[in-house]
Parts: sequence; C-alpha cells; structure tokens
Amino acid sequence: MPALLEIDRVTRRFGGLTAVDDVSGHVREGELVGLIGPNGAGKTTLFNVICGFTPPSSGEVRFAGTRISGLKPWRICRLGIGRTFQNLRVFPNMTVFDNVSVGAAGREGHSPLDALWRSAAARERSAAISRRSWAALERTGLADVAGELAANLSYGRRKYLEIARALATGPRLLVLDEPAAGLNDTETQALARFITSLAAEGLTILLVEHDMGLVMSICQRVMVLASGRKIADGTPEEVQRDEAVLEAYLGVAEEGA
Amino acid sequence: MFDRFDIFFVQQLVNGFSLGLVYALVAIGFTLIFGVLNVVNFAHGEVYMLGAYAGLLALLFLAPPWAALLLIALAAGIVAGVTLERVAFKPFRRFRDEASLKSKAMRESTLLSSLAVSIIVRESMEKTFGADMQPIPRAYANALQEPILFGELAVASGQLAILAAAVVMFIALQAILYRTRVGLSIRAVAANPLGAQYVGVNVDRTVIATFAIGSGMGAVAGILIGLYQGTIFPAMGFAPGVKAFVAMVMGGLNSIPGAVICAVVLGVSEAVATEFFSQGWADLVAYLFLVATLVFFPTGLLGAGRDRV
Amino acid sequence: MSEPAPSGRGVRPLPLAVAAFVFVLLPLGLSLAGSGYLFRLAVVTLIFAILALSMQLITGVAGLLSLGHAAIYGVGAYTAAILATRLGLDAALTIPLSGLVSGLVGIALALPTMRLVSIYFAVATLGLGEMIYVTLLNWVSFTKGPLGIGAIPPLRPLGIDLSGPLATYLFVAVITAFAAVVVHRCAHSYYGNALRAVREDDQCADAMGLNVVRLKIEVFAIACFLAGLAGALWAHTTGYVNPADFRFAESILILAMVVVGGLGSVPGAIIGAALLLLLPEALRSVGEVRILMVGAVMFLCILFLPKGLFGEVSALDLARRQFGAAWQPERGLGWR
Amino acid sequence: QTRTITIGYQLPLTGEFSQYGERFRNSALMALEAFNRSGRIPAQVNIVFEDTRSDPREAVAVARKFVDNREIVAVLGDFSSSASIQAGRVYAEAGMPQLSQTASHPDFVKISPWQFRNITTQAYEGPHVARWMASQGVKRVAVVAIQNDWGQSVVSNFADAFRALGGEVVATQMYNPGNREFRAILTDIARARPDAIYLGMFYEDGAAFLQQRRQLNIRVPVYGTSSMYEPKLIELAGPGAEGLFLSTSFMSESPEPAVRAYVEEYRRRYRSEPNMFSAQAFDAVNIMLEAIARAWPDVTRQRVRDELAKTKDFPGVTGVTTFDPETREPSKTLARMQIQDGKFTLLRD
Amino acid sequence: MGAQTILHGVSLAVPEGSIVTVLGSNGVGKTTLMRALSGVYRVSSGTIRLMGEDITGLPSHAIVRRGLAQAPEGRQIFGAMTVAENLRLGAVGAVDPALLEQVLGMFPILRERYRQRAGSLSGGEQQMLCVGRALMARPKLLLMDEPSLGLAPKLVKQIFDLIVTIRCEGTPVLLVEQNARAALAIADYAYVMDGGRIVLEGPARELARDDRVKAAYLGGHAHA
Ligand SMILES: Nc1ncnc2c1ncn2[C@@H]1O[C@H](COP(=O)(O)OP(=O)(O)OP(=O)(O)O)[C@@H](O)[C@H]1O
Ligand SMILES: Nc1ncnc2c1ncn2[C@@H]1O[C@H](COP(=O)(O)OP(=O)(O)OP(=O)(O)O)[C@@H](O)[C@H]1O
Ligand SMILES: [Mg+2]
Ligand SMILES: [Mg+2]
Repeated sequence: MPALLEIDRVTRRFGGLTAVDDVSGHVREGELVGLIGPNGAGKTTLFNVICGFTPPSSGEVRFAGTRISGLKPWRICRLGIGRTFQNLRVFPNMTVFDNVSVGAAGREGHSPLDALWRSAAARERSAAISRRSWAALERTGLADVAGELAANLSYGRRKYLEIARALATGPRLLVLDEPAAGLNDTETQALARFITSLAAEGLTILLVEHDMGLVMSICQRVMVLASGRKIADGTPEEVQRDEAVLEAYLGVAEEGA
Repeated sequence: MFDRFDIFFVQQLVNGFSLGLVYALVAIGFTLIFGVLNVVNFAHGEVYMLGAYAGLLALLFLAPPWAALLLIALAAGIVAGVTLERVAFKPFRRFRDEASLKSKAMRESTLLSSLAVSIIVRESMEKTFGADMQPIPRAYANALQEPILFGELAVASGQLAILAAAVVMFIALQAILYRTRVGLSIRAVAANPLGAQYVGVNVDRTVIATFAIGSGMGAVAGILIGLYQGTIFPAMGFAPGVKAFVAMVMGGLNSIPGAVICAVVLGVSEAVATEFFSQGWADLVAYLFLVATLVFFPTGLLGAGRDRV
Repeated sequence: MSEPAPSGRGVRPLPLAVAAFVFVLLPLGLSLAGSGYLFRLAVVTLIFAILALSMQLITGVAGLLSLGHAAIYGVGAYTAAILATRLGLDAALTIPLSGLVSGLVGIALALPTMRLVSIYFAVATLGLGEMIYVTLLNWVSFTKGPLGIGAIPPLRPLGIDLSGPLATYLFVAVITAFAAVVVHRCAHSYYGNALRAVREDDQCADAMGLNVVRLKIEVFAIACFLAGLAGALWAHTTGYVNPADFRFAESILILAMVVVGGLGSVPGAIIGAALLLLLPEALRSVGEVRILMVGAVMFLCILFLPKGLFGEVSALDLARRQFGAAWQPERGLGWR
Repeated sequence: QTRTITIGYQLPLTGEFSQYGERFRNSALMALEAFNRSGRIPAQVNIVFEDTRSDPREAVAVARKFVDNREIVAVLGDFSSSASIQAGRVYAEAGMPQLSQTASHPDFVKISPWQFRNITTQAYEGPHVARWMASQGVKRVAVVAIQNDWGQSVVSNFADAFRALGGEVVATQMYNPGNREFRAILTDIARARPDAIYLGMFYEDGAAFLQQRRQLNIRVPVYGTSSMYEPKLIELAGPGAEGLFLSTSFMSESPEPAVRAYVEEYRRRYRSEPNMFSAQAFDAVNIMLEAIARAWPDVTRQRVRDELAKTKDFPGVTGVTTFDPETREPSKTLARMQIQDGKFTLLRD
Repeated sequence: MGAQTILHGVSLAVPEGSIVTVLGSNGVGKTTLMRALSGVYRVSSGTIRLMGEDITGLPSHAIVRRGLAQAPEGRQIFGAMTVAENLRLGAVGAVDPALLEQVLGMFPILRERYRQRAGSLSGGEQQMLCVGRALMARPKLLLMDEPSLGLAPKLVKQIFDLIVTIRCEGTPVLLVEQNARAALAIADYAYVMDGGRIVLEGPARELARDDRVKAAYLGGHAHA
C-alpha cells in the first residue's frame, strides 16, 4: 500500500542554519506515527513544511500521491491535513463553536453567495457545517462550553479546542504538535486514550511530543530527528534501544525507560 | 527625457532630499512611539504643532537664544507627549485580559482616542490663535530662511539646520535605544509588554519615557520646520504627519533607519516626479512608491517579518 | 441562553420595529415637521450608514483596517456623475453600475495589497485612496478635476420622480436596508465566522483551509460595491461632486463611526454613523466650539466603551436571538 | 413693533478655513450695524450665521435649514466654490437668492437665476494681468496655480489672453491643495527660463512660494492674483515678498473715503487688518442690504432676487460693482500694485 | 524569609532554602497565583511578604527589584530581540559576566543562537531562554511556572537538576509543574490547588504517597 504522506529528502535552511536536513520518511494510511527529537531538532519546522507554512529549500512532500510542497496551507488543509500549533492559536474573541465552525466552513466551502442568498443548497451547506462542528465538539468533549469565548478557556481545554477545530476540517491526516505539553499525567493519559480512539476510527496521525510515556505507549512507529537529521525510524521498542537516540534525546540514564 | 539631467536636476535632488529630511524629522518620533505601543498615534502631528506654537510664543515674549528656544520646544513637547499618553493611551492599558489584548477593537479604539484628542487640540488652537499662519519675527525667520549658494545650487540655511537636527536626533535615538538601559526597556516593552513586567521593567514609566522622547523630538521638529518653512498654523501637522506615517510603515514599522530612508525616498520621489509631471501628480508617484515597496517587502523595507509559526 | 427558536421564518419583533421606525415613523414625523433640513440630515445619515456598514465588513468583521474607503466612495460618486451627465443614463442604471465599478476598482487596487496584514494593509489602502483622490483631482479631461461635476440629475429611476424629500428619503432608506441586510448576512453566517477568523489570526485561518486572500478580496469587493452605491446616492441627492468630498479625512470619519459604534456589529455601524453626523448638527447651538465638543464626545465614548457603543459580542448575541435560528434548536448556536 | 428681516450667512467658522469665515463675519456685523443705525428702512435686519466648515455635506444641510426657515429672505456665502455650488442647487430649487462673496467657479452663477457673486472672476482679472505683463515686455511666462476650481480658471483665463497677445506660457504647474513645498516646482519652471511667473494662489501659499523662490535664488519677477493682497503676506514672506506685482480691487491704503472709513473701523473693532476677503464680504453684505432696502416693504425672496439683479454702479470698498442682469456676473475695476520696501504700493499706469 | 500569599483564600509559604511546589489540574489558578505574586495581577485582599517585607500591591518592577524573579507561563520572551538582549534584560542591574557564562553553560543552545532573534527559536529553545532569563536576575526567590513545558526528556532532567542546584546555592524556588512526579521528587513541601484554593498540603514525600494525589495527578499507573 502506498504511503499516505511521503517526505522525500526535505531540507529547510534559515540563513546559515539547516533546521531540517535531508529528511525522508512516510506515514501510511491509518498509522499513528510519533516524531521526536531534542529541542531545536527541526520537528516543528518539518511540520511547517508539510502544512505549507514554509516551503522546503529542497526535496518534496507528497500526500496521497500528489505533490503538496509549494502549495498554500489552505490547499493542503483541504487536501486532508489538519494541524494544531505548538504555541496555541485559538481565535480568542470568538466562541468555541465559532472557532470550530471555521474549520468546518473551510471543508464544506462557504461562499459569500451562500451567506447572501440562502438557497436550499446553501442552507444544506450551513447545516453540514453545523453538524460537522457539533460532531467535532462532541468528539472532544467541548459541547458544554460551545458558547463560551475561547479566551476564557483554560489551557487544557484550548488544546482540545485546537484538535476539535482540526477535526472539523475533515482531515485524513492529523498532525499534532506537542498536544500533551502542559498537561499532567492524568490528563495526558486521557489525551492518550483520546488520540488512540481517533486512530482507531481510521484517522492517520503524526504526532510530535516530548512526553515519552505518551509516545511510546500509543505510537505504532517513531521517527527521531536530531539536529535536523533523521537518526532513527522504527517501532517504539527499537527506537528506545537505539544508542544514538538514547544519547541525543533521552539522556543516557533515562529513568524508568 | 535625458535632457533633464542637468544642474536643475541636481537641484531637484537637493530639494527632494531636504523635503525627505522634513518627513524624516517627524517620522523619527512617530516611529518610536508606534514601536512601543503598536498603535498609531494620530496626535503626533498635534504635538509637532504644539512644539511650533510653544517656540513661537517664546520667540515673541522672551526672544531666547537658539539653544534655549529648542529646549523650550523640547520641554513643551515632553509635557504634551506625557499628557497625551496619560489622557489618550493609558486608560486603555487597564484592559489586560487576553481577549482585549488580542482584539482589534481595542487597538482601533486607542487609535481613535488619539484622533479625538488631536481634534480637540487642533480646534482649541484654532479658537485661540486662529486658523491662519502665524507671522514669525524676522530675526528668527531669516536665520533659517537665508539662501546659501554653492555655485549654481541653492540651499537654505534651514535645510542645513534640519539636516543637522535629523542627524543628531537619529544618532541620539539610536544611542538611547541601543546603548542605554531605558532604550533596552523601550525595546522590551515594544516586543512584549507582558514579558517586560516579568523582568522588572516599569512598563508605565517606559511608555511615558517613550512618549517624552518621541514627542520632544516631534516638538523640536515642529519649531524647526515651522520656522524654516515659515508656516506655523494649527493644521500644520497633518500633511507631514501623513507622510511620516507612510514612511514609517514603508520602513518597517519600528525600524527608525527604515523610516528615515523611506522618508528621504518619498521626498526625492516627489521632487523628481515634479520634473516630469505637474506637482499634482507627484503625490501619486510617492504613493506608488509606497505600494510598490509593500508589494515587494510586505513588512516594510527593514521590517522584522512575521514571527514563525 | 436563547429561546428555542422556531425553524423557518417566523415573525421577530426587533427587525420589524426597526423597519417600522425607519420606513414609517421617521418619515411620517419628518413630513409633519415639513423640514427639508431634517430630511437632508436623514438622507446623509443613511448614506453614511451605508459607508459605515461597508467599512464594518472590512474593518470590524474581517479586521482589515482600511484608510482609503472614502476614495472608493468617490469612485462610485464620480461613476454615477459621469454616467448620468455624459451618457444621460437613468438612475436605475447608474446606481448599480457605480457599485460595480467601485467593486472592480476596489478589487483591482486591492489585489497587490492582499498579502499585507495589519497596519501595512492600512497604509497601503491609505496610499491607494490618496492615489484615487489625486487622480480625481488632476485628471481634468475626464473628471473635470477640481471643477467637479455639476448638474447631476436628481433621483428619477425609470422615470419615477423620487426627487422630493420624502421620496428621496424612502429610496435611500431602501438601499440602506439592502446594505444592512447584505452586511448582516455576510457577518452573521459561517462566512462571517471565516472572516472573523481571518481577523483574529490569518495564518491560523489559512491552516484551517480558508483561502485567506480570496476571502479578503471577496469582502473587499462587497464593501467597495456598497460604498459605490453610497457614492451614487450622494451624487444624485446632492447634484454636484467634487474631489474634496472624498479625501482622507472622510475615510477617518467613517472609521470613527465604526469604532465608536462598535467594531464588528451591524447596529453599531448605524449608531456610529448617526451619532457622528447628527451630533455636529445638534450642537449648532453651542457655536464655534461644536467640533471641539464632537471630539470630546467621541473621546468619552471610546474611553468608557472602548469596544464601542454596541460592540460585537452583544451584536452577535442579538443577531443569534433575532435572526440566527439554530439548526439544532436545543443548542441555540450556529447560523442557518 | 418693528419688523425684522432675516438674512442667512453660511460660512466656515471652524476648521481649516475658519480664518476666512471669521473675517466675513466681522465685516458682515460692521455692515449690518451701520445699516440698522442708518434707519434706511423702518425695520431691523438680522443675520443668522451658520458654520459649514466649507464642507459640502454641511453646506447642503445648512442650505436646507435656511430654506426651511420662512423668515430668511436671502442668503450670503458660502466660501469655497464647491460648497457654494452644492448649497446653490438647494437654493435654486427652493427659490432663495444667494450671493457669494468669493465663489468664482464659472458654473456658480449658471446654476439658476438665484445665484449672484460680487467677486470678479478670472475671466476679468486674467486678461487684465496678461495685458499688464505684455506692456512690461514679458514674453515667456510660467504659471503656478492651486489645483482647485479657482486655480483652474486662473490658468485658463490668463493663458488664453496672454497667448492672444503674442506671449508664450512656457510652463504650467498645478499643485494640490495643502501643499506648501514649492522648491520642486520652482526648480522645474526655472529651467524653462521664463521672463515672469504668474501665481494663482492665496496669500499663505503665496508667502511660502515667494520665500522659497528667494532661497533658490530665482530672480524672475512674479505677478500675483488679487487673492494675494493681504498685509500678512509681507510679514510671512519677509524679504521674499519684495517686488511682487499684483492687481487688486481692494486696497487698504486707498485714499477713497469709503475705504478709509471701512479700514479704520475694522482695525478699531477687531484689532486686525482687513484684507481682500473681508472687503469682499463687506461689499456683499452691503449689496444685499441695498437690495433689501430697495425691495422694502415687499421683502420677499423673489423681490430681493429681482432687486439684486438690478444692482448697478454700487460703490463699495472693492470698487464699483454692477451685476449683469443676464449673467449676474459682476464687473469691477482693478488697481495695480507692487510690494516695495515691505509695503504694498499703488502703481500708476 | 518567605513569601506568603492569600489569594481567593490561598495561603502558602516558601521557607528559605527550600523547593515548594504547587500542583493542580488545568485552570485551577496556579498561573494566576504566580502572576499575583509577581505583581502582574493585583490581589484584591490579603498580603504578600517577601523576606518579611510587605510587597502586596507593589508594581511588578518593584517586586522584581526586590529579588523575586519568575520564569512565566507562555515564556513571554522578547521575540523581536536577540537572545543576548533577552538575557541582558533578565539581569536586574548590570550584567554579571560570570553569571552569563554559567547560564550559557547550562543551555549551550542559547550560546549557539546568541545573536539570533528570539522569536525564531524553537519552542523548547524559547523555554530555555525563559528560564535562563529568570536566572540572570540572581533572584532571592525564583518562581517557575511549568519550566519543563515543551522540553525534551533530557532537558527536563537537566531543569530539575538545575532547580535542586539553585536551592543548594541558597535560593528558594516556588515551582508550578504538571510533571507532578518529578516535582514531588525534588520538592520539600507541596500544595495542591483546586478551584482557586489550596485543598491539600504537606511535605512532598508524604503527598507523593497520598492516594488522592496519585489518582488525580500521577496517573492511574506509572508508564514506561
Ligand atoms: N524562521 C526561523 N529563522 C531562524 N531559525 C529558525 C527559524 N525557524 C526555526 N529556526 C531554527 O531551527 C531550529 C529547529 O526549530 P524547530 O522549531 O523545528 O525545532 P523543534 O524540533 O520543533 O524544537 P522544540 O521541540 O523545541 O519545539 C531551531 O534551532 C530554530 O532556532
Ligand atoms: N485575565 C483573566 N481573565 C479572565 N479569566 C482568567 C484570567 N486569567 C485566568 N483566568 C481564568 O482563571 C482560571 C485559572 O487560570 P490559570 O491560568 O491560573 O490556571 P492554571 O492553574 O495555571 O492552569 P494551567 O495548568 O492550564 O496553566 C482559568 O479558568 C482561566 O480561564
Ligand atoms: Mg517544536
Ligand atoms: Mg498555568
């Protein structure tokens, strides 16, 4: 089976600095893949290349067989890649529901004509947006705060809001950047269950995370970046035994590992 | 077309350069204030005007020496700037919740509060002194309006004074910003006001210091340009204010060198355009430069670019 | 929380009350007063309400600070003036054509600036506005330059004479209501949510699958179209246009209306327009300090209500209660 | 019980043109008081001043207000042509006589038979200056004028007349209102090596222009329109003003007794110098009052209009005014002046 | 010496030379507490004392000057300025070169990025900068709001080691952490917050064994 996402020798430089250095890899349909690496390894940069926020300096990214590097983020999103941000970016002056409906509107397509002329088709599209948004809210457990301004949400719920918004775009591949940061162990476990359940529903997920517990317990495969290069790619067990990974990332005497 | 490249053309470049310096002189203070608050201070033109009037009143009643005159304008500008900050900007810093900090509504209302203050100030000045241009005592006017000839090229003494003032202000400001603790605080507040609180920067005082410095410079610019052009009237701040605003944005919002370069570019483009079209169209050329700059440099000539995602 | 709203188009009291006031009570009162002056004020207020509404769409909802709006309004006014005086076109044609031309000019000018954000966009629009003004002023052979265009025929669409004060008022009121509905529907729909997302965080909106550039162009075109209509109405009701009517200061006035009224809210735009136009008239009795007083009132409004007299949050609540019957009534959220 | 007759006056009392409105009102009050004291008619005349900022939006609103007020029999103002025209359309429709002291747009009096003005237009002044220049041996002229309706008429009227006299207009520069930077224009026209420069602008711009001309060391003689006649010009431009030629219909140094009386009274009451604009307003109000006096006792809008149209050989401080009953354009005599040793000096031709 | 605060009825103390940690789920008010301590938010009632001196209601800059530094939530670095300038701002007076060396030694990546715009750093690098900046103040009391957020495991360990070192050098630390296990391991005393008030407190060792704490913050089971 061809991979859903293929990263082909992607390099990204900023001035003299090579943030992502000749990285190749893939994510298959239905897989839950972790991407780990020390701080500044280039994980977020690679995410940004995948989602179209920064063009690669060389190399290309393919999604479901089509080349997506060079496309605008919104196009990539409509092709089926939903993302969250490392530093939370909700729309603070909009309600939770409206936040999510933005993702849904991007998917369903909503033109000014639909807004102006409420034809049957337009109303059906609105209904679809509404349904999609509620589904995403329900899925993430935010339905009870749907009418709240996003600015009033606690940090943890905002994380779910970001995921809900990404889900509302109807992605085939969900890329999550450090979803567990700032959550305590109990909350992290709840998140782990949530992510696994998403994966169980057939969603493909690529996940950046520093919480090894989370990554190792839920990911089927882990890629490791260090200083922009891919240094390992394998099952959690393989990666945890990898000398290079131990040294670069986990610290030689990783407790409980 | 090429027959135009003669001594007159050189003169035109000189004219444009000096006009650009006028814009730059206004833009320096404007940019400083914008940088810190990220809000357009619509009343900067009024501070500039108040500086000119304060200087003029001093001329009429005290006939002070030049250095004292500039100090008086500076003091007036500082008072005006600090008052302006208190009245039009500080009240809006009471909103600290995230929704307000990130809301455009708050930003736009601060912009409008300074606009309202500027209306009030301008109208009061028109009521007090009349809307017309104030005559300037000859002795002072002549000092800045005297022609100086370099061969076939002519400049005015005031242009040299403005050049000197612009250089001094520019260097002084760069020195303040990059060599002093206050400058560091100013840049810190500009970059992240909340973060500044955690490192012990007195945000209120820094903002006031910024207004004092920026407005002081604006007021000195006001009296110098007012005397040099012989045009002191309540609405005098509007036209250079708009051009300074444009120069600031072309330069990249909080880059003072960028603002100065762009101010000069605007001035020269206006003057040179007058060679080829009527003055009426010269403005069009200046604004074309603006749009072209922004198309090629969406965050200004020396702007920092947007933060990474 | 809102009442479970009836599905379908039920009768709702608030829009009806507003409509009754604008179309029946106010004109009735003005006719009884028999005052051309008051009718004129009402007409100008309505024209500026259209302008404020269109500005609201760009600035309040989509978050693009536009400082060149008056120039677009001027394009509309000149289009109507030129079409009506040179080609003798009927007002039924000149008004929509003015809207179209303004919309197209808006798009053409805005295209290169659509990548810009925040204040960069604002200054680019300032520059474009000034370019339009300079062109209106200096292209003497086409726009008659500073002489302005006079003798623009009054409103007689399709030969129906609407040049009397009451008829003019009602005609302008209908177009204002049209503009209000357009802006309301754009703002209070999922389309409006997309625009608000662009305002809050354009990069993030991009990542959520919104074509931000296209959204900006669309919304700019709609707003310019409405501004063009306002321009045509100004031209026909005033009979004379001059570049001085469409300068930067006028853009600032429109912006002030929107901010004072409340960014992002439809009623706010109308309230702001009415306040800033009627206040200087109402203050005539205080004499020469009236503009000063207008400045002071503006300042106090913003000081105490920085989010406007009728801000977005209340407007959204109101809109949801009055117009936005939810799809799933028990939830009371979402747009039809 | 004496009847009162009311006149409306729309003018800029706030904003950037308020200096002009101020002068108009000063003169109007002087003229009005003198008239009421004189007892020409057994009624008091009263003027209602309304501020328009010379803004077309307000001008039209005020016009409607005046029209609504049945007491008002005639209107003076506005200041700028565009405001006057926009208001004029309201007056035309409602049948209200309007006399503007300054609106010089060619279309103004063409709006309807209800519009009058007592300012000479450039159709008269342009050829006058052209002849003057020709008589001084000027062959090549550069024209600089403000880009507004009035500036346009300065350029076209002068250029046509000057060419007809065999001269050549070697450069024309129109500048946008609000601009006070003339160096680029000066350098540009200097290249054309004109024998003289003709300025169509108001005194404030003129002062800036003259001063910058001196700084650029351009020694070509300069002629100005009558709008530059203002004592402040010399104060503002200093040595730069020296040698300026201009024509004017009003001169505060004039030996004419009427002018002397006006100037002295004005100085005494307002502690400032009258200028061309204040004089225009003074005459406009007097012409209006004269028409009302002639219409008495049947002072209606229609009658006042008819009487205005009959104004003939009215002796004012700006010269003798006659309205052409057909075109309602005034005709006046113009005097020639030069600034010598920091003073406006009358030239004998 | 110590800091005491009452906030929505919250009282806590940081004794000299100790690490005190505050635990609690999302949104219970930990950050609010920290902000109140730094004077970023005003407290509506109660007092805060630093080394016996009442600092309630003082503006944040005065509090920082009295020796209370914070590595805040959300990093709050100066994105438009360089790493060097960020560190310089952290210092309350003149920059102590030895201290700077020490901080750069702790976070070598900061030395590599010394002249780079802080805004272009990666998330974890920004977090290091934030902690480094707080250290530059040579504080008498250090407040840390989730310092390990976004850091790789290796660095998380380093950070906790660092906190212990700081304490050993005599500076008490008030630590808010989601990584409750690690926090309890190094802390002397711990508070648990819920709904804006302290619901539980005690020596860290005891709390680590508390069932309620285990259930709420340490996860049902220890994972790999
Ligand atoms: N726009 C940029 N300009 C300059 N350098 C950049 C830019 N973006 C990223 N970098 C650098 O590239 C490197 C990789 O950054 P990236 O954000 O991808 O790291 P990361 O793996 O996500 O780290 P973390 O886990 O800390 O978030 C960093 O050292 C960062 O400083
Ligand atoms: N400025 C504010 N305005 C309104 N509500 C606020 C403000 N600051 C915090 N809150 C609310 O107070 C509550 C406590 O927030 P706080 O940030 O202190 O929680 P926390 O314990 O630090 O959570 P986290 O673990 O997510 O950092 C939250 O529900 C938050 O929404
Ligand atoms: Mg990252
Ligand atoms: Mg927190």
